[in-house]
Amino acid sequence: MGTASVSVVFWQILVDGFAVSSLYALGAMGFALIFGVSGVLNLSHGALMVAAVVAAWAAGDQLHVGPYTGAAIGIAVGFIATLLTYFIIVSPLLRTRKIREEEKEIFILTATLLWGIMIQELIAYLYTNNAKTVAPIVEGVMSIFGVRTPKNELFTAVVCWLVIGGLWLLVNRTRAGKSVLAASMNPRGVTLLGIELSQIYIATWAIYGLLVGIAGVLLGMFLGVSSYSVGPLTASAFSIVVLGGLGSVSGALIAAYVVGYLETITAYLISPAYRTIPALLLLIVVMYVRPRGLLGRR
Amino acid sequence: MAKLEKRALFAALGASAVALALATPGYAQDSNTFKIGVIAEVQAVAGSSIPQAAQLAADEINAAGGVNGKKIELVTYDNHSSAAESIRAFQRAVNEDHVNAVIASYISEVVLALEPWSGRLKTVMITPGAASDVITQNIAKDYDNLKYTFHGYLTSTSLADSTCAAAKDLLVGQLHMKSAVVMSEDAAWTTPLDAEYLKCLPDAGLNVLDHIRFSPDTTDFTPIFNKIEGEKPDVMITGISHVGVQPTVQWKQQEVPIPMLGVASQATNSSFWNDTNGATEGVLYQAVSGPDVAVTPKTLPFVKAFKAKFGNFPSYAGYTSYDEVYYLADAFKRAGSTDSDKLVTALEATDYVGTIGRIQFKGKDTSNPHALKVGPDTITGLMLQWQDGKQTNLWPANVANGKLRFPKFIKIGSAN
Amino acid sequence: MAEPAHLEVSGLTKRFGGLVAVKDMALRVETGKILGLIGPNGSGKSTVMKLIMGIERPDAGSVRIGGVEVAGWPSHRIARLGAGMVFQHSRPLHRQTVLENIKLALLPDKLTRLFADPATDEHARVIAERVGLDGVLDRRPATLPFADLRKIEIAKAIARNPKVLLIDEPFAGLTSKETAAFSDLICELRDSGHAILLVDHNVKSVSRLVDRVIAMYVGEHIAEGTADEVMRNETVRRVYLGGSIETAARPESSFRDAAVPFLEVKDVSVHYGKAQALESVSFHVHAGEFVSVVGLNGAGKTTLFNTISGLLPYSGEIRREGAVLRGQSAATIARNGIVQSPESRELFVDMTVRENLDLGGQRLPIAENATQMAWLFELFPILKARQNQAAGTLSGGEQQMLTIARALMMKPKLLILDEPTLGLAPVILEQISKALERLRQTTQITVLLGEQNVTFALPHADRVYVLEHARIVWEGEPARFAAEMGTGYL
Amino acid sequence: MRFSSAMRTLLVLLVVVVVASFLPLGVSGYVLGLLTIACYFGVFAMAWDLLFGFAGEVNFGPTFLIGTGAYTAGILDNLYQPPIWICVAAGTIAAVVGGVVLALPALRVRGPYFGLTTLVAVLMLQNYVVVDASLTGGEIGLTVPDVITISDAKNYEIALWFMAISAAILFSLSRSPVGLILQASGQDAVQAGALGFNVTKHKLFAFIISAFFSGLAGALMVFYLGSASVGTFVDITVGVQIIIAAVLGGRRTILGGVLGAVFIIAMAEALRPIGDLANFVVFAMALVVVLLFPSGFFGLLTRAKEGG
Repeated sequence: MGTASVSVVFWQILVDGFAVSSLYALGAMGFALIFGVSGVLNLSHGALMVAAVVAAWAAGDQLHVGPYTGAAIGIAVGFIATLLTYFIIVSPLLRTRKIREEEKEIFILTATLLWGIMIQELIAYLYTNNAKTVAPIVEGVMSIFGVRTPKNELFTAVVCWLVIGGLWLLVNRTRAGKSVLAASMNPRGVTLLGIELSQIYIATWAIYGLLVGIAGVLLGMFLGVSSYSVGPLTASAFSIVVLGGLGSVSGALIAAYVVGYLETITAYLISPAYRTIPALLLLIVVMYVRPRGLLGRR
Repeated sequence: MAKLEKRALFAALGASAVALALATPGYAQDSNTFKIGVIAEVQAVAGSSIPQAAQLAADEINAAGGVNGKKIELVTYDNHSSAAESIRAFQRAVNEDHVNAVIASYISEVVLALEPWSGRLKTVMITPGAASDVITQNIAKDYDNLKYTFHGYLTSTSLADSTCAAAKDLLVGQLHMKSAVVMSEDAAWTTPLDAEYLKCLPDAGLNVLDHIRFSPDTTDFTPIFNKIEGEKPDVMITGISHVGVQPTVQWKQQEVPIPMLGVASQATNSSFWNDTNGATEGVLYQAVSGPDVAVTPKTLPFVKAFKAKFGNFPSYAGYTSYDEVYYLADAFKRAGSTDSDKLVTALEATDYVGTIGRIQFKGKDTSNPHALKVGPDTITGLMLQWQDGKQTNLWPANVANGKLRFPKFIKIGSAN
Repeated sequence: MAEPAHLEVSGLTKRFGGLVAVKDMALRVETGKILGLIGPNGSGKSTVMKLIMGIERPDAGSVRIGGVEVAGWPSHRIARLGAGMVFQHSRPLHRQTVLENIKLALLPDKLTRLFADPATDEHARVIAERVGLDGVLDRRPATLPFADLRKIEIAKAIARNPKVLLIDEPFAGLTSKETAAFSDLICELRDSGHAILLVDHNVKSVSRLVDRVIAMYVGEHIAEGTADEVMRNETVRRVYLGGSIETAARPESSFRDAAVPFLEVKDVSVHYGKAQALESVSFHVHAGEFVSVVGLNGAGKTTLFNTISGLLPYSGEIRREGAVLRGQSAATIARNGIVQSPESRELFVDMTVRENLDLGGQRLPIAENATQMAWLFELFPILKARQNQAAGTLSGGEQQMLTIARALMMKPKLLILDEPTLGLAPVILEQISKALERLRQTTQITVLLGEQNVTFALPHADRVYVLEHARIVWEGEPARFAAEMGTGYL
Repeated sequence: MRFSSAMRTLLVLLVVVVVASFLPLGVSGYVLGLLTIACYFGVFAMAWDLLFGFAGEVNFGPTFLIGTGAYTAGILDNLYQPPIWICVAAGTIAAVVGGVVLALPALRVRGPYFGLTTLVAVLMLQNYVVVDASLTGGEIGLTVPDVITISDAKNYEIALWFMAISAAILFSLSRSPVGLILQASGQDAVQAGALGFNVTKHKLFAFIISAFFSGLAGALMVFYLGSASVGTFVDITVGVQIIIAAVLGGRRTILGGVLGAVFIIAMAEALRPIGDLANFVVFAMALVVVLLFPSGFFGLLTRAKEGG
């Protein structure tokens, strides 16, 4: 560990890991939510996030708007792209009679995958596949536990938790939100209570869209993305959600921190080159000993 | 049933028909042109300049009456940064569009994949941007088959040497720095680069404290910077090409107090300032050319023309591919024929002053044939620094147009 | 077959977690005999069959086929040793013809066999002829009627000429005519020397065929003997009919809307794929009336209720206060006051009792929501005590009460109760029964109750319908039920 | 009658292949190059279809098998230059071993979970290749010293007939008793077991066959391209293309995979004039097919035979 003392490294891991994990959590929760409600694994997830980032960057770079407007535009684009995914790809596949129920899964996977690649290609075509970063809203650094931390990193963590908190309030304190949560546990149940499932779906995808947009823009400010990030982003959301238990939002939250810290620890203590490997191994182990995931019901 | 099988038959025949349709050549072979295929990463900033610069050169040459009475014609292919697609493009260029030579790619992976094909299809190929020494080492191993490949850009080793030389003058000479940490992405082109760094940095007076290689798909550089900072070096010597924006932005965000100097391909792009939202202020990078650097009398006119025509500055691979078209034409003139072997012989005799310096190739008996000769009287390379959105050259002194300057979060000598 | 092929089971036990699904079961079937294994839903009869077939591993006990101990073997070995099973839900290969589907069952379990030997083809035709599929050999399953699909299953099951043949609910989804034909087929199989185990819900449906019957209840053996003996058996009668029942029916004429009943179902038929789940069912419910639909599990009650709730496509007509319901979404129907308390409960397990109820009353104004909940807490005091506990952690009985309460939170005009007593202890039954009684006394609510437990269904009912194999077979006052339907129901 | 119809299909296949084998007479080396790739992709797609369409296992990681085969062969050749056929054999064996490894979770976890394990397998392989750069060439890729032949025509004929033979084998297998049992196991493992079939054994077999052809094709392709890189053999997007090819061609048809592969590659080529957008349009078309004609090209051809 070079000359850095152990305690310094400890605090560095604690602080950096937290921001990254929060970001993972935000990205994965929506993914978990829509799976719970509509049973859809959306493999265009990464592409949607990247779309949000690139939009925010382009707004700043080409329209020369301020960071706030830029972020807003990014979120809006992520939101719209997500709803398009639902209305163009997912909803038709869920309705169609041409495909047997047991085969719909592979079709939704393939279709969202294709959709994701299309978005990726379009981005590369319009703005090249170079990495893009969003102009941060807050700049400068501050010291936390003696670790020099970019204010932006703290900002990321705070916004993540505000959003997660907001989501929590929404689904636990409002009637509309509660019906969404209920639907994620038992779609049939809400129908019997006179709630239109189709409306729930749209509401869920709308929430998901917002999460995607926000997570994307934050990612763009914090680490930056390129159109190459599409695959890895989807994969990490997918594995976090499986680790937490498909459909369990709280599970995803926990898993995000497990993965986030595991990666950070590996990057610090072993080597940045091996960053993702332990998380993957853990995933395999969990799927052997507890296929349902940490908090999975299905 | 039989009817259905027939349908299947027609369908399959249809498929072969598609193939046949493709067979009809896109371009009729035209003996009145000297054809150059350009295979590039059109979607990447560094790659997008390659066909543009080449086109500029071709237009100029044609305006001046062409070579041996022939016009130069370019055929461009987008390889989506993929080796497989590049191979397909190369096959198309040779078998389909009957080009006489190919200018291909700034990615070592791609060039290495194409190298055997330029041998198989006996077609001259020059890379305007790949760095890996392996390209020319392969030629040394199997000259007769691979002699058709030429390395139109500095090898990693030369890049390292040029960087060390600059570091010696700027960092040790002016700032009295003593120690460095080498930080490169894990890729074939950086293997020889790092090896050379480890040799030449101590010679330049910089003691190498650590040598960090990270995966090219790293997104979070915080751990790396923290580790390096913990080792208190005076400077970070970089070897990055696949990555660029992300480490730079995070370097600025975390206000890592240690300057970055070295090979950072993406930093050579004029758009890098916007891509990083200005985070690149103070970054030092090695290059063979720069927008306002009069390396040779040809440099500035080229940049001017390029800006006029395409609205932005050329990437580093732009300069080289512009030169390549010229010395290909020159070789073609001297060879007096499009025969590949004659072209190779002619190219080996190239002695041409381009935008990046004086172009000469190393001979077949050297350890890396067809690599550019480097040195005071051929190509020295430059060391530029991003200052308020401009790429300012600091080294060598004779072509410098600015002074070293760092953002305030950089603490020079604080480390020791 | 030298020694008498037979199935002998003893001490068979299976636990799922805490619950004992099968407890110390014993049974035996000789060659050329048919044994019926009956029991209401959740009695463990299907589990017994799975244990014999090796689909589930027994925790204890012995299973002997032709004298060979097979307990704990994987099912493919048991199958090859001489057991065949006819699954209730048939899933043939859709891309293959009937003949190929049968051939499949004849194939050796070898990877080396890349070409079926020509004999199998002949053999398959013979089997097809035996089960009466010879007409449709080259058709694809999708183009066949349900009965033929069942025949394919039988053909597959007997392909390896098993000593023992297990048949799960042989007549489910078949029309009366098909049922008859099917019975004959089973008899033939018996005569050709297979030992057959029929699993079904009640004696009646299999009485024509069986030599002996074993009745099960909550995992235990409760009676054995000939069909008649078992039907006369007291325990069995109590399980199916309950003891003596005093009823409190109000005459149908006493309901105002006698002209236009609140709910009217006319010739409704429903199919699952090819299986007939409801066959031109007609009945009606008056406003304020309490109607019980009595029928064994699998008779079609749940299907009927889901159809009314708009969850299933159907032919025929369903009217509410004279207006046609078709075309309204399930949610709309529920919102307008036809509310179901489903057999499967469909609770939100990770939410608290209170949250579940809140969701029920989410369209009520806050104040009204509160009063309604207060009233329900009064109706089901236990829920009040548990109000902040997650629904998933409640006992079965409490969950059932919550399900009913949640439905009532919607202030339904018509409450559909599907199998509220399923698998509940008598004491809980008592509480729910009381609650229903109070509902009936204190409110104008209309109730449509579906039950297999007659003890529970009759006391509250004003009128009773009996649903059997997708058809309504009886209608009348509860008092007449025992006399007219008793045996038929067993 | 069925089997004779299978025979007829094989006959059609033969005719088409024979016709196609004359292409070198009228077609430029470039198109041959394209078709060569298409043939190998066809084999990848067919091998995938055997797993998904018949054994019912959703495998997101075809490139795990392909990559294992390709890299094993490439690295071996790079280190010791044994005869090429030895490298190919080694690659194939390695892939088969990989297939068994991949099968283990499949026999335990289902649906999306298994899908993810396969995805993870790919990511692990990718990580390994990148990390152990000294052996694998890392991100940059591996250049192999030997190639089977440098003649476009020869390469094409090899790929074509390899594809034809693989197609014949895989197709007959799918129509053979084993194929029937596989379908049954894929559709309802419990029932298949109750019919006396050892489901585990048969699924394992499917994985091994699929791995065998994926690995073999991968290894051969290395010696055609003269290089192996993550981007050509391992990357998830390659796997995606294979899956898309199979789905486009039509699931459960084996031969559909070839149509799909030819379509994707031919389209990308036909659309070259529109430049950077070519890929975008190809994927858009694929998406439309998936949404509107779920049964795929081959499905459309044989729809009349399709039941429910």
